[in-house]
Amino acid sequence: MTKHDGIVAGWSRDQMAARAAQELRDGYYVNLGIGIPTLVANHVPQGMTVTLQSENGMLGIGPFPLDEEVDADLINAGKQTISELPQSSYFDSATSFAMIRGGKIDLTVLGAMEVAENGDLANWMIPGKLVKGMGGAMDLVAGVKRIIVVMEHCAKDGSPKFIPACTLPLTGRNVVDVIITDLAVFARPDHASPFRLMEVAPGISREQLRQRTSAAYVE
Amino acid sequence: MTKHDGIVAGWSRDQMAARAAQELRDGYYVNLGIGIPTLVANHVPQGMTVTLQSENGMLGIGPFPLDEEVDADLINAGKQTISELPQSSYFDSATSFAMIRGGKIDLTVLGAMEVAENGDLANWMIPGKLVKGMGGAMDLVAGVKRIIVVMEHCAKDGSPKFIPACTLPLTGRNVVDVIITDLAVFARPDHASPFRLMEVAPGISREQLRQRTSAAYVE
Amino acid sequence: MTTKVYPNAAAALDGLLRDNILIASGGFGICGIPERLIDAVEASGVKGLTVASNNAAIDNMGLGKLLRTRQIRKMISSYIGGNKEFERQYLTGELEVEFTPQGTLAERMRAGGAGIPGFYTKTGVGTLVAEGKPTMEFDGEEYVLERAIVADVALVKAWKADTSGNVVFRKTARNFNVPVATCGKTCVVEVEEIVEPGALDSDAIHLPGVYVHRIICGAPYDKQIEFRTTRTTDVG
Amino acid sequence: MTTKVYPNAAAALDGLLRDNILIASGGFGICGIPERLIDAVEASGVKGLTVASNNAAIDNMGLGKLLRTRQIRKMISSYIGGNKEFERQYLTGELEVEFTPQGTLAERMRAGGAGIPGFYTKTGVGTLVAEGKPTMEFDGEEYVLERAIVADVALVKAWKADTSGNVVFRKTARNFNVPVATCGKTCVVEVEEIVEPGALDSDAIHLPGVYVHRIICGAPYDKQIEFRTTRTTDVG
Repeated sequence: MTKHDGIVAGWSRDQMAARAAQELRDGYYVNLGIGIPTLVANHVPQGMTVTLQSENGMLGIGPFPLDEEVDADLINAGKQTISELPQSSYFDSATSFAMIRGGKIDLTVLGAMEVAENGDLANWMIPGKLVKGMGGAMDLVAGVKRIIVVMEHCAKDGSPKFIPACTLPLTGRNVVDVIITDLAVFARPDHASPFRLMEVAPGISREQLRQRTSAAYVE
Repeated sequence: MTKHDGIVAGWSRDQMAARAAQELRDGYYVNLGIGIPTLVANHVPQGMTVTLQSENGMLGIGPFPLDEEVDADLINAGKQTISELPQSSYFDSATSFAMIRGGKIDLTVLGAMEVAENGDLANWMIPGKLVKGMGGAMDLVAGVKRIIVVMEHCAKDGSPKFIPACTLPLTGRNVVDVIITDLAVFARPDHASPFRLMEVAPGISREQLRQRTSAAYVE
Repeated sequence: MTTKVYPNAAAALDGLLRDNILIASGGFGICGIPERLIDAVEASGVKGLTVASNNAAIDNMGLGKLLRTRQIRKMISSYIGGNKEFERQYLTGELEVEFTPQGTLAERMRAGGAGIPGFYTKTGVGTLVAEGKPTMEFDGEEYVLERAIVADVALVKAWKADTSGNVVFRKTARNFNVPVATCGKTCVVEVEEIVEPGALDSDAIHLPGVYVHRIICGAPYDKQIEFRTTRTTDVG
Repeated sequence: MTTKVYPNAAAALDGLLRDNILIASGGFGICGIPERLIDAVEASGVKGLTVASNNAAIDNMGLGKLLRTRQIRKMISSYIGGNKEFERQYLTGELEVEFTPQGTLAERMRAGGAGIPGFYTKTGVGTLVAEGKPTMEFDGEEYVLERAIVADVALVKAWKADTSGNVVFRKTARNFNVPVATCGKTCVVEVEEIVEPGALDSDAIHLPGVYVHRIICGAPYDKQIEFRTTRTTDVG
């Protein structure tokens, strides 16, 4: 939920995560990025088995540990302490990314700075200003079967983030399948198709959405 | 020990293996081929630690098992039952050859059909006649630091096997460091140098050796 | 979750087998071979198979059976020694064989599972194996480009699996089974024992569940030995 | 055999460190970092280092210390977030950074240890990471050639080692330590406990002894946590 030109409307971070969770299917192996994507784990539908992969070398991420369970050797890719499950397994980083690059992970949810109407994604640096590095994001968007981006619809200065062409260095070229923002959901069936508007958040009109989006999309 | 034009002389298979064992050094990781090379394990000098690698996925090969220890899940690359040692470890074939190709193995001892004076090796097929396949030999000669060939000096028809140029399909190009036959030992310090005659078996004259060798070598 | 555990080999292969597909199979000699699954492939009658496997067991065992029945059109292997029928079919031209050095074969499978379509290796440079393949020089040395293998179906023999698909192997029976498993679009594993999640050490899983789609328990096994070699006394 | 076990980190690095060498270091964040060995690198005073490591721990911990002392000329990393000094030195141009996607970095190290000088990957195609690198098309898709990393010295943190060099890791502290170890011309490992051969399960060795040249016991460890996140109640 963000303030847009004085209008407070749209989905909260948690609602965005819940919407992303609707993309999950039973039996999926899933990698969740840092931030809002991490919250998706809280919204896995009852009765559905989803196995979370952490690119630092774990399958089967459990919930945050109880205080007495905290283990410095057991963290997720966001460096947060986590717990294990009976089905958990550990492996090294080369194996972890062999899995990711090899297409064994069904779905990933990532944050973004910019998404272009052709599916390009930028989320790792602003030249000269902010450089965190791509971490595992470039591997994830190259290898995972389905790429879900969850982001605020507009930047802090109000400028659109779903745009005709990325202005920032890319994380991946033509990789995004679904865009979930606080205002809307866009998706496309394949990487040759344009994005289509799938949902608009309550309290937002299609016209308001168009004003806040510079990318072309099918309505 | 083979019969050459009516002369019985030279080293036995076991003596050849013993000579090959002189190339071992303390702490070496070694891969031994099938046949005479396997016998090298019996000649590791007392007090020297040599760890044997089996390319089907084991480091630390022990001796043949006692009858009651035989385990179908524990074989060497020659498909013989073996035993394990306290320091043994098991791994998959991709890891095993990562080790081999990556230059982690210090020395390998292999059989040969032909060795050329430039270090080429042929030991995997006779077109149209005999085809066993290269198994791991091409990987071993490409990756292991030092390549020792142990072979009869002449073929069954008396023709030389250390020759000017290989006539059979190659296993590796310019790869052999040391040649140990029943009649002599040849070695070279690097892959740009010619082979030099290092030793002649008892009862064999240098002249007799030259007659049975078509390759050029330094005396 | 839909279970990964199937009642038998035929059920586990249901819907996966078609003529002319590429199957990758684990095992080295007759050690760690997916015999139940291979029997089910034989029973299915599929033909024209390409099989990537280091060797083809021995005559009339494991893949040797599929050679006998002529269900295999092409083998991708490093070694045919020890299987007379394999050698015979190759020498008479009845069977196509893509000879691949053992380490290159293992790495091609690993690459197939790791999203790496090709890699450079020194193995085979200057030999028949490199003919027709692109080469590249790195730091003054020549390397040959080898392509990944991605199999339609991977057949694996393991020791134990938990119901989530985590798998462990025993001693040298691990061999090609791991790279084979990873390169399969669908991976079917036969094991000696199926256990509950948590029964296997999470730090010691050889093949994480993500790679394993279907599991059967193939026990009891009567494991054969190709060359039984023993010693009679303790080593001094 | 000459022992692989050394009394301390300085002794284990003796003769290995020189200015301008390439060091590969394990660890992810501050989890599984070879802190004793890094301290010894700091104490040695070597300069102009290139360090391949996923990140550089946090400010003034692990590799963060070597950034502080300006012993590092260049990092090969995927992530500098979380370490202000790392980011500062990069943005001011004091430090060179070869940004490498995390999976590409891990694979470049594995390749370096596996005798594979280069491999193709889809990761980074069409981005800054692929600029200036050869590309090749496989089955209609574009891939970029990535080069192996071979380190002069590999620094590894593990859980236990036996005296023959077999090593095991614990949970997610394994991370980059395995590929790092394999890519080192010399690999030095610090562990929490050194045991006799036979004490570790031969089927569960993460890093076989052939990869490990020198070992120290670095205990006791006071492991730090970057983000301590907990829940208060049992998950229902």
